[in-house]
Amino acid sequence: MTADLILFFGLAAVAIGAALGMLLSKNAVYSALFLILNFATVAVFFLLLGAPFIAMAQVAVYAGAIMVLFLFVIMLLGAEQLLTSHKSGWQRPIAILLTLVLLVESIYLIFGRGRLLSQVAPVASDYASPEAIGELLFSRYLLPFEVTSILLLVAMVGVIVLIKKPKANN
Amino acid sequence: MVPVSYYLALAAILFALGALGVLIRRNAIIIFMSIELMLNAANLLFVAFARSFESLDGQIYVFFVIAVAAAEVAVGLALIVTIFRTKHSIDIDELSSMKG
Amino acid sequence: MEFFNSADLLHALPLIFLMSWATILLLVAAFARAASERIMPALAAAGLLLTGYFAARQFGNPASAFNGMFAADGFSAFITLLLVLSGLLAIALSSDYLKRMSLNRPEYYVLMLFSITGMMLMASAADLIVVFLALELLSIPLYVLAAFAQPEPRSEEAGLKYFLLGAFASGFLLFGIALVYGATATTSLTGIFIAAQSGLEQPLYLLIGAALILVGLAFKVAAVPFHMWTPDVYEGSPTSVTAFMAAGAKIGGFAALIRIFIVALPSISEQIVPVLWALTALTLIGGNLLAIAQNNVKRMLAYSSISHAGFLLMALVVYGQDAARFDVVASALFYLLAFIITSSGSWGVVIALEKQAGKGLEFSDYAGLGRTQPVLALAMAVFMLSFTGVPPTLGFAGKFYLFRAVLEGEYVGLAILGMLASLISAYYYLRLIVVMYMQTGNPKIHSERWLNLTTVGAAIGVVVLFFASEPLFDLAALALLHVN
Amino acid sequence: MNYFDLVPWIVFLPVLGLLLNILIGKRLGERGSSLVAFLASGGAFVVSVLQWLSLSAHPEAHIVKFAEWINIGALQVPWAFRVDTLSVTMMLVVSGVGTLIHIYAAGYMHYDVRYKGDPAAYQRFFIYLNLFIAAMMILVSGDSYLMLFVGWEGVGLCSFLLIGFWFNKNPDGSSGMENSNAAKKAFIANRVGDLGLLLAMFAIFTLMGSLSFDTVFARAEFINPSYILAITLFMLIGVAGKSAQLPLYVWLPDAMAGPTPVSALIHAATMVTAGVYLVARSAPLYSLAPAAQTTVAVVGALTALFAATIAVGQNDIKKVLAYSTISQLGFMVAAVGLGAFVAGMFHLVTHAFFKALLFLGSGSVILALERAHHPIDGDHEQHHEEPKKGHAFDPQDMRIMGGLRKVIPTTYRVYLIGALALAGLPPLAGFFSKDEILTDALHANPLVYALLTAAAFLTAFYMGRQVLLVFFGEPRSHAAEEAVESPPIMTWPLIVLAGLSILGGLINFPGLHGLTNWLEHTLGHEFAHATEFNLTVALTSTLLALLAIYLAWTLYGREPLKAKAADPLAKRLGSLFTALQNKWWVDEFYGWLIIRPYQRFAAFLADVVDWRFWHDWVHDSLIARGFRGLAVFLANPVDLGVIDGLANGLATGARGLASSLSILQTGYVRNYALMVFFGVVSMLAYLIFFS
Amino acid sequence: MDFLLQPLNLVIFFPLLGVLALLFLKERESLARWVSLITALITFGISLWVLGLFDAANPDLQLTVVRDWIQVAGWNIRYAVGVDGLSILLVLLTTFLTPIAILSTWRAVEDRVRDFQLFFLLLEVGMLGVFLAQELFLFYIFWEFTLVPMYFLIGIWGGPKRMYAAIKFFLYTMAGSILMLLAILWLGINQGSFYLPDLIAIGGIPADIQYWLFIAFAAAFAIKVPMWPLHSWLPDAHVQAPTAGSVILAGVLLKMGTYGFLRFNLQLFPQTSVQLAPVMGVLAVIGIIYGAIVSYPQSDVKKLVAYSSISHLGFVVLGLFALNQQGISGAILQMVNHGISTGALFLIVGFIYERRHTREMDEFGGLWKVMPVYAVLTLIVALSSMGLPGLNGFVGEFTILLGAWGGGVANGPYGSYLFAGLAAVGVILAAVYMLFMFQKLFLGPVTNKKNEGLKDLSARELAILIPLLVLIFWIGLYPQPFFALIGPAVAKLTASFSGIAYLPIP
Repeated sequence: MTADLILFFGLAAVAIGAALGMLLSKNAVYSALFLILNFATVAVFFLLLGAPFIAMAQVAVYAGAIMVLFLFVIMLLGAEQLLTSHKSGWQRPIAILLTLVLLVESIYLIFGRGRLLSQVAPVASDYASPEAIGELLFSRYLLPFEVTSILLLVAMVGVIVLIKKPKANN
Repeated sequence: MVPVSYYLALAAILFALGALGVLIRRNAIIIFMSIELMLNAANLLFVAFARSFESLDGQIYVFFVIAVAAAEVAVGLALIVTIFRTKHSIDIDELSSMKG
Repeated sequence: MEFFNSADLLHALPLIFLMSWATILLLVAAFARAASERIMPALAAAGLLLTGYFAARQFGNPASAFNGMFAADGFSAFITLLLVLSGLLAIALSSDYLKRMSLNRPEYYVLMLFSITGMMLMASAADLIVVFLALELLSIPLYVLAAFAQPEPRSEEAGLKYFLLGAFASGFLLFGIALVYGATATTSLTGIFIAAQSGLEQPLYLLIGAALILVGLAFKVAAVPFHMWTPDVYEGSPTSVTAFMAAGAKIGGFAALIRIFIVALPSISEQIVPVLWALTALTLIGGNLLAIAQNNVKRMLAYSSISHAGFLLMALVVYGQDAARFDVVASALFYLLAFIITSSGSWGVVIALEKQAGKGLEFSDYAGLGRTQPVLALAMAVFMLSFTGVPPTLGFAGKFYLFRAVLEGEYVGLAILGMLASLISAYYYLRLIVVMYMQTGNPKIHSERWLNLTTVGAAIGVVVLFFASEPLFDLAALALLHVN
Repeated sequence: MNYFDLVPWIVFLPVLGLLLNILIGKRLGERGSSLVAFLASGGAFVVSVLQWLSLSAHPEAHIVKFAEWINIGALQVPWAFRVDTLSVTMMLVVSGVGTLIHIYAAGYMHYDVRYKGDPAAYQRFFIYLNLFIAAMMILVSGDSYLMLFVGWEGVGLCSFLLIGFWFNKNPDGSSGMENSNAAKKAFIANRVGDLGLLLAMFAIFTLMGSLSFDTVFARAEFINPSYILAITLFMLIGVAGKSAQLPLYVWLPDAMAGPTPVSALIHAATMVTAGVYLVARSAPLYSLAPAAQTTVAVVGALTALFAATIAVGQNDIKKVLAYSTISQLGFMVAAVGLGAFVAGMFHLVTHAFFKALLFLGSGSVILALERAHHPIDGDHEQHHEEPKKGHAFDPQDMRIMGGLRKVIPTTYRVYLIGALALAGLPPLAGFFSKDEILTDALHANPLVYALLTAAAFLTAFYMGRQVLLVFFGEPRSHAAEEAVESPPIMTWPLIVLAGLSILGGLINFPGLHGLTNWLEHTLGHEFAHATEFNLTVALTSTLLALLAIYLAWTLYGREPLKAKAADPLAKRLGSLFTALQNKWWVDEFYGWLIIRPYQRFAAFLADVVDWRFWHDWVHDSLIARGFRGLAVFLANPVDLGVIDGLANGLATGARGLASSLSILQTGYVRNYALMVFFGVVSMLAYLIFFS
Repeated sequence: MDFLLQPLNLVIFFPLLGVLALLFLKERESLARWVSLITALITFGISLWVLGLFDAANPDLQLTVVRDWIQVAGWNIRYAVGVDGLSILLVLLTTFLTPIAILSTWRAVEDRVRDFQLFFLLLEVGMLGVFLAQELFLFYIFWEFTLVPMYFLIGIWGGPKRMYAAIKFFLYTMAGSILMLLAILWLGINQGSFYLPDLIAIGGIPADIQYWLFIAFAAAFAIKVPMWPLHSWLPDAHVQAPTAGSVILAGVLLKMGTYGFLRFNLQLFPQTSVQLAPVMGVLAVIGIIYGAIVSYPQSDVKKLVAYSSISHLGFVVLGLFALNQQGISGAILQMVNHGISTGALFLIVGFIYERRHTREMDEFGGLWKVMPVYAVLTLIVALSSMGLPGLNGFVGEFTILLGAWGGGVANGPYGSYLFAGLAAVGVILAAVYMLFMFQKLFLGPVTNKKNEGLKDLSARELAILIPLLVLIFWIGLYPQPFFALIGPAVAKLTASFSGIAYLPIP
């Protein structure tokens, strides 16, 4: 077993553990924190996979901005202790069962029927440099990029519409 | 090097856990976070594939996904806040006035 | 290097124009708020009309733009026209309704226009990542619109339900895209097609990816078993939004489905068709059976729209058959057209009867409509008959073309199933007619100019266009997909 | 000079008459409308006579085609009349006797409508009578089986109408349904017979490609005899229905519910003989199927005896005659069955005379009693209480008669002639015709002969009994004492008929063979051979008749019946007499065997199978409710049954209830997501494991 | 304009003029009746003109109008109407019965008169279209379209259970017709045309597919007829429908089913027709006897008449599948006869219902005494219905049975004369239930005081019935003009079966 693999399994264990932690925490704040841990771990994977820019974005935008927003809302609503003790009836066992089935399917797919390229060649040093990504973004991916900007604008409008109290005459 | 299959398996597990979170949690915010986990699993897959193809496209996708996630989070949290203002609860099991 | 060229702008003109127009309207809303409440519907409608004009000019001139990310062809042009039509109908239904319900905020129209741009992009997206973005672009405004009546709890509930489930479904879509990318090393539809042609290392991933993409889009078009959000969201949303959602989201979803499957995925048709078949069957049966149990007209129409998604899916089942493919697209588009007009019209009637706080929506509230409001009731009856597929209505023409395509593809079993479904559907559509004409009651309605015009116009259209279905179908048949 | 082209008028004249009466009958008054009807019928008689004259000169058959009727491919059936000796014989009988009865009825109905309290019915009666004449004429003159069938069913209809003439009464005059029941019964029993004739026609057409008599008879000999047997047996069903043979005779006694002239015309003289005519007409077919002939003969003979036994036990003056008619029809049918077509026709004619006479005579008796019971002076109507059922004054009951020969002598005389003719005493008409049948039977089939002879014996007995009960002895009621003789308009036809009953034998007098020679033109020599007079047979039957009359006299004449006394036969015969009185319980047997099972079966089919099972259960429960139930189940999987109401409570936010029912209160959004997830998992399972 | 002035187009679409006129009428009830009646009468006049133009000797389609209609993407949908011997009588029947039915609504329909008349005229358009369309697509449109006005007529103006009946009527009929639609589509796709003469000329459908197509078409028609066991909608629809609706339903709409068999099943699938004739014959005979037996114990007059329709139309189907001239001609004539007789019976029931507002037979009795004219007319109609010779019913039934005795139904493993024999039993049973009904209503003493003062028929009511009675006698006594119209076309049709040998069902 190479170092790569050891690192992979270690990080994978952390990622999965963090995900489970998020899933099982009774306190919503802990869930958020576990999720941040998970995101961070995934960011490390990005780095390992030669995606420094994305890793950076992951940490800054996802783990940073977005999750802070989550935490903020949780605190704001005082919703952290909510509802975790309730039973979910028949929903929970079925959900778990289905998830297990999905996992079995995935494993069978990935390691049984659809084994993919086992070796990955080394890449050039300028692979995934911010320049390269930026260039792609503004050439080949110009349309999606612009659409994304519109999307953010729309989201902004939406948030305003939702948060703004309706007029007094209602 | 780590085979792509391993990343695939990891992504699948994370995705499944995310989905499980949606299914078993009653807190709207945690459900929402679980969805983010699912997106994240997809991101991991993109990057892993990009690496194996030695192309950047996959990374670009992740960039877009992060942006979309941000937009979704904004709207989603706004929705949750709005509904909390009305119902003083974010238990989605309370949201069952319409059915049948 | 060249980021883009002017030809790109020209090809994407309808989209770009509408996006810009919506942005401008946003500014108008921000800076001329008082006036904008009055003129916004007109402005939005004008924008849509211009968009339609631009789109109409694109017929017969297939091209791809933005480095193959964007396809401008007859198909996208036709879809754009459909969207313009449904947008115009939605605006006509909205303007007075919003005032009546004290929801008249200009952002409504802006969000609607943005959502339409997302739908247009769905039809033009030649790359899976664009599909994903377009889906979000169409969905996010809809989430907000569904909750537009906040703090009305049902509206908020609708918004959140729609949002959570929508995001959940788009997670599957995204994972599917990732798998397709993994299998083919590309997300361009044409690229996928070429890669699949030249042989894949692991075709199974393409198949699984395609299936997950199907899930994401099937959720949007409300196919069983991914439909469960539909009735709740339709019921909770402001009715004008529901009317828009029922038409627009369906168009967008189907546009993407058709383009993705026909352009990129013909190679896996043999494996995926059983899945499509099952999905179609479930949707047809489930939608119709569930509709029978409803006592709320809004919910009944919601389930009815599910069942019509089933009919549209029938066309998709045939997508792999070379001989039938063109007829399939044309008949699906024609069916969409019929559905839009009928559906919008019927929502118009619902709006006319709706009272504050979600009242006036039960079947029993429609009792006696035939006597007190003969015109409105007649219009509703026409819509119901069109939904059922009774001649001489557009709905019948739609079904006729559709079933022909299915039979051409030699899916006799599916055709019979579809026929049975329309038989079941007759039951609940007729029930509404029964209530309107054969029970007594004294329903009050809101008589509003644009609402009346839309409803009556749609009813006339449903009948008259049946007789003139040939040119429309011709147009739909021209809406060819641009396959590189 | 011939008058063949006039033959359609035998139908048109009565139709014209009935149309006139429909349109202006009310304005014509009683006299006018009966006159119109009489002229119509009499006109038909005149035309018939003209046919006879024409035919005497040119005896071969003449076919007068009047119009196209049904014309499809090989099926070519025109409205065509056939004038030959056989049909003209029938025409003469029908229109001749018919006209006499018209005259009689003009008087009789004047009283009858008043006794039944509905003077407006007078015109209706004559409309029906004319309709009957028209239909009967079509029957006898049609050139094809199909046209014959038109008349065949037409007379059935008239029979229905006339039996049910007093549709709101019982036969005893009280309010009720019995008359209409009788009418219905007659129609349906006739229809059963008609079915046989229909089937015979289908077979004839399929085998021989035509329905016209000439073509059919010409082709018959080339057909497999077993088919011919089938055809003739089918026809026998028709004969049994129309001519009241076993087992379909049951309608005829009930048919006496009709006014008495109707009984005379339809149920004695003409319509019921249609079956005999049919067999005679189909002689070429029957001759090819000896087995069918034997069957016909045996059926006829059995009917003759069977009905005669029942006649012995009847107390109703008309019922006796009714059973007698059945019995006599049995004679005729037996005759034609034996191939003695001429003898059958001969008896048909004479029977028409004396049985019409007897019926009309009985009508005169009935009216005499009725008039004594409730006098009507002139045309002055007098209301009388409608009798209650069971306590009614029944003027037809022989037990309240007696001694009438003194009060109504004319009626008595003619009645006696008729009775003796029926009993078969020489030299009256009945003697010759019956004798000819018996002679033929003796030659052809001893069994038939024996049966018929027994029947003849009983005939003489019951007629003797009737005459003695009615006209001799002492009056057994007030009405019988004061009975009033009928007016001349009624008695004159009686006298004419009496004359015919006396002289009718001349038609085919032994040695002269007038009728034989006449019919030979139509039937051919083979089927119209002369029967020589057989002294043994004649003597046997005459002696038997005399013996029977003597027997009747010992029972009823020597010691006349007293009022309210039991019938002397009842003592002698015991339970056998009860059986006779109850007509061997055949009606009851049919009720038990056919009618009630059919009613129950129909009700079962309609209520249970069609409605409750097919309509309610299969459609409403299984299909409709099933769909709806399934739909409701799909829509509210957790809200079924009792829980339904509770779940509605949840929606209104009843928290306490909600938490106690938390097991049901699953998060719906998550349910939906679970459904989505389930869809994904199963889809992937299919694709990964099965594709 | 030229297109619209084609005789057949004129006859189909003229009632739409009346509809238009009615649309502009507001609340003028009496006027609405007159507009509708006059429209229907003019339509009848036009149909007589068509009859005048019709060449009886010509066995083919006549007065055809064929126009291209929808020609996209390889489609070849045409507008094609035409008339031949198979349909001319039914067209006349429709135009003849419609004004009569309208006249019967004068008193019976007081509520929303204008709408009623409007639907009625629309119904006429649909029915005429069905009988005249010679193109499958067009035919289907008219076929389905007739459902709508009838649905409203039953549902709005019907009896207490009208909604149930209306929906049931609609769903049952639709259930059959959707299968037919599939078969039509199959033909259009694989034979390249929807135009009937083309399809007949092309032929060559493989036997096994013919078999399925036959069944698909037959499903639609058998439900409409209705043939046993698909009849369960009929008693509901009839009992609940308003009188005029029942008249048209029984008189014309049911004929659409039998006409469908004649026009499409027999012409398009001759091989299968021969093959399945015995099966159809069995169903027809069961229907005849079943309908007759079930009619007998009914207590509601209208229901009795409704069930009798099942029996009568069984005869028609039997005649059609006799596949010979007598059977088919008789069947066509019997369609007309049933339209007249049963239409008249429903009218008669309607008259009494208007007077007493009940149809329970036990409520009546002895009506002859009270309403003699009514009684006599009823008797004539009842006799016609039970097939008394000299009246119309007999001619039809007799020729049908004659044809069936040795006809196509007797082919194959069932081969025998049983079909006609058993069907003839239906004739007896018809007498049983009809006489039973007549007796219950008219004979016996007047037992119910409420019946004592009933008025006899009015002049209007007589005017409604007398045309029907004239036809009853005319067809009964002199049907040759009618057979002459039918004959050549039927001869041509039956000739197409001559070369076909019976093959057992696979």
